Amino acid sequence: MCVELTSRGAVAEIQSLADAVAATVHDGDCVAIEGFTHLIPVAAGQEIIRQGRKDLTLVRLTPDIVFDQMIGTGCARKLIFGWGGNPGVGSLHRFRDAVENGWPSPLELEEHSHAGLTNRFVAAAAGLPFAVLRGYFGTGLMGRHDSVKTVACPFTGETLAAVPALHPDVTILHAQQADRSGNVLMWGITGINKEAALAASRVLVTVEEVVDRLAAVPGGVVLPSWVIDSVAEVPGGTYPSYTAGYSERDNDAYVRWDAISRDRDTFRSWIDQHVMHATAAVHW
Amino acid sequence: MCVELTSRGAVAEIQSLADAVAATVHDGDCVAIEGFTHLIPVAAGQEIIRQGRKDLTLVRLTPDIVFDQMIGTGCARKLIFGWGGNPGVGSLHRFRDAVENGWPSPLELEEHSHAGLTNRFVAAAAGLPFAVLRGYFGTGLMGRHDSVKTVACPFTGETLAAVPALHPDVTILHAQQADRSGNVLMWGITGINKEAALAASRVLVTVEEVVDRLAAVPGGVVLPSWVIDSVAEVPGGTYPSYTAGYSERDNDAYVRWDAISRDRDTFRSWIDQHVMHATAAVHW
Amino acid sequence: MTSLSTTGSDTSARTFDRDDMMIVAASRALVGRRVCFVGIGLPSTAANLARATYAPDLVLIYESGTVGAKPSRLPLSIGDGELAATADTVVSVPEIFNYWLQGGRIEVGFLGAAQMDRFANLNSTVIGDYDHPTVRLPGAGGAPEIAASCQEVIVLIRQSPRTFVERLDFRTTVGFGDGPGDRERLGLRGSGPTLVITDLGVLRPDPVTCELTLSALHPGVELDEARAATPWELAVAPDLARTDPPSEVELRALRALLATRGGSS
Amino acid sequence: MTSLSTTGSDTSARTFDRDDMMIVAASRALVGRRVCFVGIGLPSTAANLARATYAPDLVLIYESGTVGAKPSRLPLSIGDGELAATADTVVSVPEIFNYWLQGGRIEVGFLGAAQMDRFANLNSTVIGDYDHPTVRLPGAGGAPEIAASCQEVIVLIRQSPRTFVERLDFRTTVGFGDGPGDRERLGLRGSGPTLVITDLGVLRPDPVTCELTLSALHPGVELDEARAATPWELAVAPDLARTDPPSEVELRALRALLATRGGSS
Repeated sequence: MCVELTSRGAVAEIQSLADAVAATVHDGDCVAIEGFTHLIPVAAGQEIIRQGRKDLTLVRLTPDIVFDQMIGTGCARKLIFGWGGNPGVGSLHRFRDAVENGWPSPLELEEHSHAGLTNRFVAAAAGLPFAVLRGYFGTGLMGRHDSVKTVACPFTGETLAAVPALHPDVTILHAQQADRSGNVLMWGITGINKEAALAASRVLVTVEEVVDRLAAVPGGVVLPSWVIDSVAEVPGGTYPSYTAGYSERDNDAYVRWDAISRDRDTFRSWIDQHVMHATAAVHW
Repeated sequence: MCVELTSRGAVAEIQSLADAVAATVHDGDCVAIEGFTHLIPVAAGQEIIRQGRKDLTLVRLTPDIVFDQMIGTGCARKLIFGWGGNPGVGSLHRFRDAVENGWPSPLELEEHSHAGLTNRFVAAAAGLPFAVLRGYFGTGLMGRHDSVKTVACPFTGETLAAVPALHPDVTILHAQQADRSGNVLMWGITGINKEAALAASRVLVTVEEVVDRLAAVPGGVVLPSWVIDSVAEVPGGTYPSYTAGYSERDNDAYVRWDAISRDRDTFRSWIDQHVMHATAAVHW
Repeated sequence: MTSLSTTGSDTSARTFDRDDMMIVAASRALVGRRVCFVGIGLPSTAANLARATYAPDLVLIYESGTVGAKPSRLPLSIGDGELAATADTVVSVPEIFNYWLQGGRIEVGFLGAAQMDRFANLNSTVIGDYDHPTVRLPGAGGAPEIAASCQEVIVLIRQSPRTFVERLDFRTTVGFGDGPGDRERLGLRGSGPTLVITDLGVLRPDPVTCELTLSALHPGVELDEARAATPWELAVAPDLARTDPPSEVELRALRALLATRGGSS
Repeated sequence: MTSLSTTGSDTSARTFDRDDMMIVAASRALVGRRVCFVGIGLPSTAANLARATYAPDLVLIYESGTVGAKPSRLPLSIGDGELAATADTVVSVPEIFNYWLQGGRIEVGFLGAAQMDRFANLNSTVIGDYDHPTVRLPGAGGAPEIAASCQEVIVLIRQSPRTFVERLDFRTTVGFGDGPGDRERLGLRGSGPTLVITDLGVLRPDPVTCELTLSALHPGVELDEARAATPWELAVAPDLARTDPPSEVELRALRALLATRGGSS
């Protein structure tokens, strides 16, 4: 199968969060929102809620609070994921309510191990139709959907697991800095961020600040402007997650979320109060 | 096929170059010497010549001067490679003499594209028996040896190239620094160094200096002590290649090598004079 | 939960509960190990207790990509900034899974679960039917590949008829599958769960049948209690041992460690 | 090699030879392009000339992992420290090949070769028989995958009966294979060599037959010379053009660039 190779139109546009989300996220899209326990673009997810996007296929290794909010407000039709919980606290109640009771609407699941979903992104970033890994065999995850198959090693004959490339319509990330040309710098735990960006048709990155010149830091990962579509400056945009060098994780907020999210009405009035009438990063 | 998983014995030992080579490189070994145009462990290769190792299978994406020397002195039985030349200058005359005339002995070739050999290292580092890539189709490299086969994507049916994992007996690298525990830091162009190390049974790293605390630098790659066997302090050990932050490439030496290596006798007396009677990094 | 105290002492420093015993037993299992893949919660506490006591050079690897993390306070998530700041190196998630875990470089992995069966297979996915679950649990995360590729696995799980089950509602993670030879048939390269540490005692797989066998009881626990907590006929080692209670050194280190937990717990 | 000068000028700044013309023609081909995969030698000179003239924002990617290199002097190897020091980011070799090249992110790739056939297939492996070569050349390096995965490829090669051959001694790199449809059959995703720039002129693949067709002659070159340098019946475009000679701006920038070449050349 020949895939069309096309270059992106231009360098990243630096715009407001609202404009960036409006330009890159459409109803029915497959939307990866990444950041592995760090650099979670919470504010961007909340802007998607404000804009009332529907029918999304949400992708994330570790769905946590922001996905709970997006699921509870009915943005999502399907979830592709590896581990959906409130880290260090317990369940995601909106996720559970959707899966267990179909509220506010049923949620289709495509469930993977972290290693498996990771390699779906890796295959896509590498322009390959699939990736090979040692995984899934003997688990109930095998055979549950059509995104895990097997492949025989042409050298040893050994049977391995295969997962198909995952190409989101849009990947949303948070980073520490962008320069005025739209080149993006992130550091600390960067997870699957590079692969998720390179796998997607469109890339939106929220950043703590737009600077004249990116910092020179150990462990820095740079995404050049020409693989990014939109950059929005959203200081504190990861709250209650954190951004190394800029903010700390609000562990208490994760605990508060457990109480807020348990009850549908409490959840809805929290969303009304904290998300629907906000315009940028929400602290609570 | 179940592969035995064994942990390494201990952290890296910091020893002299001669002891490190004696401990890690044996006749008949498959020896990867990496460093992509930068951080080339030339002094370690010359120590292998001094110790008279024979029958080696040498592996390197870009065989250059040090491999020319090892081939010309009869260390190598086989070469696994992607591009064998004198960068910016022209041919490797000792390599050519071995291939064209069998001098000083015939040299078996397993030839790849850079992308193909790169993925042999990647598969090995990842504990997989093979890697998949878009490559080789339509080229004369396909079918020339048994290290390129095809595999069908179980999702799309597309046929792709496959290369088998390459597990060297020993990988030799050069890095800027090691700390006293044997943790190694390299920066600048690091090429395939991490994968080559993780692919090998044994790892020897020569370093510019052993320090109390590794530098905190942008772009730094750390190999922890527990994946390394031997560390040897060899300042200038990449000459005439270079080590970012420590030395510059001696472009003239690459040109001089062309003249030295053209003639068998000139080559042999150069080796006698500059390599056989030296004990550390050779500048010429 | 009842509190116990170490022999012959009544100082509060020597009082411990069953979770303490579990953590201390797990930390002891890491003595002599070099490289450990750690999750948050009891495993992280145990691994850091080992670092603080008998295994100061233990290399901790967290799924978030932190290799050689040396946290001075207990992390609250696997992506805690403290882990990144103290690590020898922070690598990407693909690299952690593909090069470090799947590459076979990790000696010991720690796992927990909601349910475990007699062959140490684990469920962390659902209670009830997958498509209509009673309780939707978080899911697999890194567990299946940790169990597949670490040279050994240690399971930490509280022992009760709710967690020890005849039949898992979902098999998230393979221990010994359906029994002898199954790991090899499935291509799983590590040895699997060599140790299960519960709040009641320690179980090890029988070398022939792979079935978990009670090999030690913790202080204050009688065999009947372990049997009652196990819905199947619990195999018991002929030389059933008694776990040493936490020493004063261990308990002091544990208290100090728990006191570093920032924010809420 | 004869030197020429731009029309109506006799200043030495306007004197140029055929290599100059080749480099200038290649640099012009980069105007409007964004991301270019560059090798050392003529391609690197041409790409940096483009940056210095009409394509200041051109992103240069070298196989060594330097993305967005902005060298102030001409590099002598693809691993030159100057490339790493001025790059937007330096990535590993697996990442360059797998994510950036194979991922389809590179617009234009530059290639050279020892031999080329009428379908722009290239040989950089051996002259003579593979197992008993007359001349063992360096080999493939990155060329096969550059030709497979870049959206377009520009070939820079001097035109002579030694380099333009009826039949390659070895096919290192696929241009259009055996003709129309072959790239698709082989699963090669880029468009292949859209432009071949020689010291005599410019060739482009025929949109129907894929055979290289002479579309322009450089200043001072007559059609007979191009035909004589080509061992097959050279296809010539009906609207055969004449390359504009290097402008004063281009030549000045080229001289300045060449003067930065450090060490020996």
